Amino acid sequence: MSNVATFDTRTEANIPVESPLAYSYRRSGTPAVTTASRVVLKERALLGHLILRGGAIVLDEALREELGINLPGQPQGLVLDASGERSVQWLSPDEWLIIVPGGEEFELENRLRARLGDAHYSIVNVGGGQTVLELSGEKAREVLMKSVVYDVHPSHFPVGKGVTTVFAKATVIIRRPTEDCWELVVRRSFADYCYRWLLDAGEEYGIGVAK
Amino acid sequence: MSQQQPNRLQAGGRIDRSRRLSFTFNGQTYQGHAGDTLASALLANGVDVVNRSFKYSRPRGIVAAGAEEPNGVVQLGSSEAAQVPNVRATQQALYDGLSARSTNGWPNVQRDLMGLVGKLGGQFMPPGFYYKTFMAPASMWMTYEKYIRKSAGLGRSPTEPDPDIYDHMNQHCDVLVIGAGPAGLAAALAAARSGARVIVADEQEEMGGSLLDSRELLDGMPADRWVAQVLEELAGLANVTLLPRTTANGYHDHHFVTLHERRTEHLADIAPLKDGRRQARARLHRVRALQVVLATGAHERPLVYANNDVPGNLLAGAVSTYIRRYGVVPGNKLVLSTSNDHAYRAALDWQDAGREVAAIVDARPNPTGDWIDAAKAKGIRIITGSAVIEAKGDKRVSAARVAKIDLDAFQVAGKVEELTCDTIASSGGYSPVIHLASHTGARPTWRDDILGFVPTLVKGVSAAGGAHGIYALADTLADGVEAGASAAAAIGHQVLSVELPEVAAIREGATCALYQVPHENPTLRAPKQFVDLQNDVTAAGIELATREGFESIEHVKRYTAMGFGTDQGKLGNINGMAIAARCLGRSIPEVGTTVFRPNYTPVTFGAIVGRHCRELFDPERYTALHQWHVENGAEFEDVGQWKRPWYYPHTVNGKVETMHEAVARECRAVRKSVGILDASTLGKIDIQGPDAREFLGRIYTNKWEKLAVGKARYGLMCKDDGMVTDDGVTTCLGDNHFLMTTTTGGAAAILEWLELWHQTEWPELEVYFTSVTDHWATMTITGPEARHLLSEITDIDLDRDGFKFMEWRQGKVAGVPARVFRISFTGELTYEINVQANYAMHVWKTLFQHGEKYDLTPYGTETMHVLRAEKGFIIVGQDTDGSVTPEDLGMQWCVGYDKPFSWIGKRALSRPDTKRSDRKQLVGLKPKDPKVVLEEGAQIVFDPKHPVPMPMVGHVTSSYYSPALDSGFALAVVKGGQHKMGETVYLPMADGKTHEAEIVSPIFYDPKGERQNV
Amino acid sequence: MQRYSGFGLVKHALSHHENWQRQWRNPTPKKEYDVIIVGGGGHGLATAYYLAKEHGVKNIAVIEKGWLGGGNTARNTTIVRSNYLWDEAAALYEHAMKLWEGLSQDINYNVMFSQRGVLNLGHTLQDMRDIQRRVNANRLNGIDGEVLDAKGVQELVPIMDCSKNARYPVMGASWQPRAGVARHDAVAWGYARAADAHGVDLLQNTEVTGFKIRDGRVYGVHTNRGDIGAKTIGCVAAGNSGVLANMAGFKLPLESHPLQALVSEPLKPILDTVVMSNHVHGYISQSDKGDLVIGAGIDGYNGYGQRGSFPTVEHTLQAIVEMFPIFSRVRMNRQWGGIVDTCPDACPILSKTPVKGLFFNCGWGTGGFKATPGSGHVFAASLAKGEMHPLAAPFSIDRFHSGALIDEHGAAGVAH
Amino acid sequence: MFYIYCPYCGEHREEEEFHPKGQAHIVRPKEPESCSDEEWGDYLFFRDNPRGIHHELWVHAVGCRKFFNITRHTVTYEILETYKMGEQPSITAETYAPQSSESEAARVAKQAGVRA
Repeated sequence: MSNVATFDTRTEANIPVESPLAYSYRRSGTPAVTTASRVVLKERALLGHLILRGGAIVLDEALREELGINLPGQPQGLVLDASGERSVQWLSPDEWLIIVPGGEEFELENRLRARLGDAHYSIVNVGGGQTVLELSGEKAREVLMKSVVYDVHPSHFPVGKGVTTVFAKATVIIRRPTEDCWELVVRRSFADYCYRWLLDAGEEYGIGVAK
Repeated sequence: MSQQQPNRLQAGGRIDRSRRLSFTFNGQTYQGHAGDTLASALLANGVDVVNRSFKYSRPRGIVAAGAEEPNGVVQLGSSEAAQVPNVRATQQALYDGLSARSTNGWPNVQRDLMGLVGKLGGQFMPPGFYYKTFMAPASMWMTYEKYIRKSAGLGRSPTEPDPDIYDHMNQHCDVLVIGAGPAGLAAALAAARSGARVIVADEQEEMGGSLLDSRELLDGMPADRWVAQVLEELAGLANVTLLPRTTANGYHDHHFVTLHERRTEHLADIAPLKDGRRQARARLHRVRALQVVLATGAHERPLVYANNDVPGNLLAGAVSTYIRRYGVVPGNKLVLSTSNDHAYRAALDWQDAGREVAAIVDARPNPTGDWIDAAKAKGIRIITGSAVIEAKGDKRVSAARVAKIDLDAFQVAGKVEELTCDTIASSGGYSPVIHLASHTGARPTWRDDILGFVPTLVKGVSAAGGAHGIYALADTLADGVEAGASAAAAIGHQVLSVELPEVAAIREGATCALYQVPHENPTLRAPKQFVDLQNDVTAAGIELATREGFESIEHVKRYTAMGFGTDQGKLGNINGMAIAARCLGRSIPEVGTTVFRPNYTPVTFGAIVGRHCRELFDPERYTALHQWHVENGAEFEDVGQWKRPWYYPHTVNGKVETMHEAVARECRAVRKSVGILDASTLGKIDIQGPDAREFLGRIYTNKWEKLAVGKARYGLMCKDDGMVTDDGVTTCLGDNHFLMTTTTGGAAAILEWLELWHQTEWPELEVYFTSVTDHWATMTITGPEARHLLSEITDIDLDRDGFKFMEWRQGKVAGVPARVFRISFTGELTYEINVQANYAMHVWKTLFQHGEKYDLTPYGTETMHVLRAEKGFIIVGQDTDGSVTPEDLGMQWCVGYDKPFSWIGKRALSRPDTKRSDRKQLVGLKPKDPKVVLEEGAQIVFDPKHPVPMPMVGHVTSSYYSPALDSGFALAVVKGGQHKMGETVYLPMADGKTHEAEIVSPIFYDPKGERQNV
Repeated sequence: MQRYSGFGLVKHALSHHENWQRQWRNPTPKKEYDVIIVGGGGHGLATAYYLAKEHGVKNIAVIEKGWLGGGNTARNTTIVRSNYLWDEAAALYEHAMKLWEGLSQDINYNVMFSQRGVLNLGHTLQDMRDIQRRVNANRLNGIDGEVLDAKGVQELVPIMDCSKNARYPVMGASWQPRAGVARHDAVAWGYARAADAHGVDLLQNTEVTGFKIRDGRVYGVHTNRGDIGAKTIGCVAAGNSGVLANMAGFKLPLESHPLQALVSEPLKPILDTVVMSNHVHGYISQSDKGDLVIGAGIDGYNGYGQRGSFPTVEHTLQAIVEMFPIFSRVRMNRQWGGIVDTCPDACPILSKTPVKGLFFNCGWGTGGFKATPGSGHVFAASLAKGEMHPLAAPFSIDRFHSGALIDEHGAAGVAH
Repeated sequence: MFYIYCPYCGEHREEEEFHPKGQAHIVRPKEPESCSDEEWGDYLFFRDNPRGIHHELWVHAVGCRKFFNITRHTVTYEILETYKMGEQPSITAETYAPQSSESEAARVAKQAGVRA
């Protein structure tokens, strides 16, 4: 769509950046991962996040061309590329979340815009506003059950699914990119709350934080 | 076993005699065993009196063995912080070091002085006596009340914070089975074998229910062996979750069931560490089930006879449970009073334990059945057509008075025989546990054949076994399998066959309907016949209530307080209804039923709260700069869930500035040089689409069609009732691209508001909204030196004509890509720097590196409020309250009356009340005494001499001391205020002073707006 | 009417309580009454009592589809206060407060009105502005109240966490000493007995199924026990007002929502005042029986099921434990739900209707119980005169068309 | 607590993810300026408040953020259907009759868990 101001909010310059959990690490600490840790928490910081809105048919084609990923055909769908580094997730019938390695997002936005032309859609960079927390370990599912109302049983939440739901008193996106790990997409301003919650809920399983 | 436990059997039961546990009750030390409950251990030790009743202070002992126990309610806890009030001794597992006390009785339960009052004064305390007295003199009521309150209540609250933690587990399953007795286990087995996701919850320490004390054999094995086999199979299935010590407390809509799991209460009064880590004392499972099987069994009903509350009166089933499960015989000589066959087990168990059975008193003239034959075979005396009409004894039963009774005439029909005994067991039949089913709102129905209410079941729920009146073991097992299989099948699971264990059929005769046992004297003159032991409700009380015109069972319950205790009428309600029915000459179903509410048994607040407490009570939202604010000593203000810096007190000569001093300093810095505010919390919404402009025109009061790319505009939003709901600056980024800002507190609501109109009314408009609040960090630098400061670290041309007021530019600030907006909420030259939040700390710190020479001063929300108020800028929610229109605010300049679309709020402005000229309107107030800072919320009057009630014409919405004016000043709403400039108003205050103020323009500082335009 | 007193109690005890009279009769409906009150809750019974006692109306029936006092009268958290913000609301609730103060003696029934004071806490700067605004308004309206700071609150309620560690620290409160709690059932029964003594027919288990309306005027009601005539009918049916209005052919600006409450197990006295917090959203008092009586918020959906959603209860208890960490080990005994009619401006409707002779008193939201005597008193006067009492007049249905709402949402606090 | 089928997400979700937004199918008058005060007041404030079948607007606030409609019984709280914006209910107070067990079972198979 023309008449939209695009802006690369990232710079290649050597500028200190702080992930949304920077303060939390200092304040709440980072319990070490030990052999007793049956849950491990790891932040996948500073990735490129784009919110894509528009009609599915138009966007699907553009996405396939530019990212090599199909738009998830079904609600709650999560599709990853072969490397697992790039993903597209259904958020609503006209809204998707794209996550790519940090630094790729602006170029991708421009390529998509070029391909989409005059169609009605929107692309918004939200990378500064959210972060990805990865939960792994045998008790990851129990920690999630303590935290979210959504059914995270494997029969109901297979790999390739992602949902927006209530996490404690915050909103998060939960995704299951692989068998062994869960991802939480957390808003920056709620990240500290979610971090403290996870440390508290994971305490009985010896939660450790990988950095 | 030992001298110390006179009632403990040498063998039998499920306790571990090799593990001896020591505990104290009312300060005295006793011994028990692993596997005991507190109640079984007390009975083993021959403790008769466990409590005093709350109204009459009568001595009370253990009556039951489960959740229905009304008397054995104790205070637990060995330290102040560990106190737990009102623990049912029958449901509290014994652990070493357990410390319990009675909840009533002074100086102690054995010698209770209030008991004397109860004995003498009981007569004067019929139901509702407090409604009929304590009225004169009226002034004395608060004194009377103090003493009434003191005598009420059971246990006491701890007075120290809880050292324990709690948590929640959100569960989802195909089939939830509640109760793990014979029906529940059979149902679980059937459902589990189908592959369905099954949860089995049972409230007791061990699963197995009635099978744990059964005399019957399954496949020739003792019942508990079958239980062990089934549990082993279930535990081995990945699709099954077994939750012992877990009570289903509430059945909510659409099969949402709360399960309260007590995880450590059987170990200690404060949860012990596990693997060196804290564990939750209790866990609330929030279960969403597709199908639910209620296998909750039935509660035995006691008979209501005179002095049936004296310690030594027990339920027949409880007697069996104590003997067979805990190896405890709670007495030496038993009289059993029953209306049914099943209770005969108590006498058989008693005799098997080697103690004497004085007689079985059966209300039926000709009882027949296998149990009766067994009793006869053992040589037990059976007295038929009779009942225990009265217990003798004070702190322990000493005899039972037995007589022939005429059930139809409700009278004693023969001579009274007094049987010496120390224990009376009674059974009046069984009441299915229908509580959970009735939580759903479905009314239970009465069945004469089983003399009980059975649950009405909504779709997706089934009952099995005793829960709907099926009692024979073989039938119960079959019923359980059927319920479990049907539940699994209903949601598409293939059910495999479940072979039932072989159980010998037992011939049982019919139960007769007996609730209150007649006495030689009429009910009102007979010794007290208790219906609800915990609330001291008697048959006489119920009769009296009906005489006084309380005919609805709800009235009877409320007037007598029946069923309002912690046992919630589990023992007494049916008997009470039956007595009310008899008094009113109606049948039980005509009298109706009572509705059970959650909880089935009480649930710890902490468990319901889970980890939503202390620092996790509510999210604290932080900006990307939060750490800097903390390190620089900011005091914080809660704005919605955000923590915003309120002000930054300095320490000057070892003295910390007051807020007033800090704010004055911050204000001066902004007006003189430059200040900086973290404005990241403002809501930010990215709006894209060809119809974005049209949409803005509909949702804002003002016009948007001509806003050029590169420009920003202030906008005001109303609801369709014409009242202001939000405001903020919206910027045109591209012809089809806008960035809307909202108030901090309004961000989420406004985004939903935009989506509401788009999705429901104007789906044809091509526009999308996306929240970018968290993506951008916003730093506001404001003051005469702002341009100089910014110019040092940006490549953006800041020339006053090149980058004008209400415009934005993009470029780099401190090397970071930034959008800079030249807007102002202070009236000073201002730049709002927006960068991706991950870079915010770098940019902020760089500003400070360059800002020292300009005296760059961080300021918080308080200073922001002073500065904006000096300019007459409103804060929605402070200067408005949902009853203020744009016109009331004097903001007609921000209203597009001639826009083609009738924007949200426009029509409402022409209603009679919104057109009034004397509405409360926003004005400035200048106190006559400049030293006075008016109180925010102070009410305004025109005539200070008017007597109370005084007509109030408005109130102060914002008020501060202005360092710039060196004077107090305020914003206020005043009736017709916009036409009263220069007039004087009065503000009468609580301290008796009345302030005077002059109505002035709300713009106090730089009225021409020159400073922001430099 | 058999007069109640301590002396009488002793006398009855000596005769084994065999001589107590019925507290009210169970009469057969007459064909025609001068006034019919539809709804036998506290408000309806109070209306009937004051009509008979103060306006000399002789022939009155109260029609109740269930049992007297069985609706919200039986399901509220018994708080009584009058510290409302807007003049119109404050005047009405203060009128009620003055009647509360002599009620037990007036109706010779101890309603256990306990003036132990109510605290409305403030946790934010805006809360405190709103509190100051309300207390200042109360004072100039002649209603008692003062603003306390956190220290003052702590002195009144030593067991509350007033520290700065709280997530939303207590900044202060409004304090109305004359406010308190009363025994809810006794209010209904006391008014019922007093009304009965004045000859009012209390018709329980009688359900109105329709109105007899001709030429825009009401002539009576259809009930499950036959038609009953009256040319003046007052509907005081709380959660069922909307249904009744539909029967009469018009709509009310009401929505019926579940309002939940809960009690703890009985405890020895520990909390001596009523504490309400709008911001963390919970309110609590301790009944004379020892239960902590706790109110939750209104569920957002319409519902007549007398139950609401569990998260509402969870949030309420979170708030209570946040304010009182020592209650974490106390246990919740029972929860229940009432049906409250909510008005767009959180104020009631006392009004004439499009049907002549038919009056409505409804929409009390969460404020009904505390208004009981005042509501009954002014509604009785309105029915007697056929014109709304001056204190009732601002609460007309017309305000929803003119825009003259009395918006108690603004600053007075929603929770009661 | 309700279990609500979101017609956009295509599955049942917990009530905590949703917000009720009042009566469904309230249409803002196309010509507000030509409305009388009475009509405008009715649009703003007067809602159906039935004891029985009610059509409601809800939003899947913590989820897909879509508004949609629910037909619900206000006494039993049974959710009879949910449908997207722009669609009309298939069950109304006029057509509603407690269903036969057979058709009920069929619906439960499709939307299991919504009854209570």
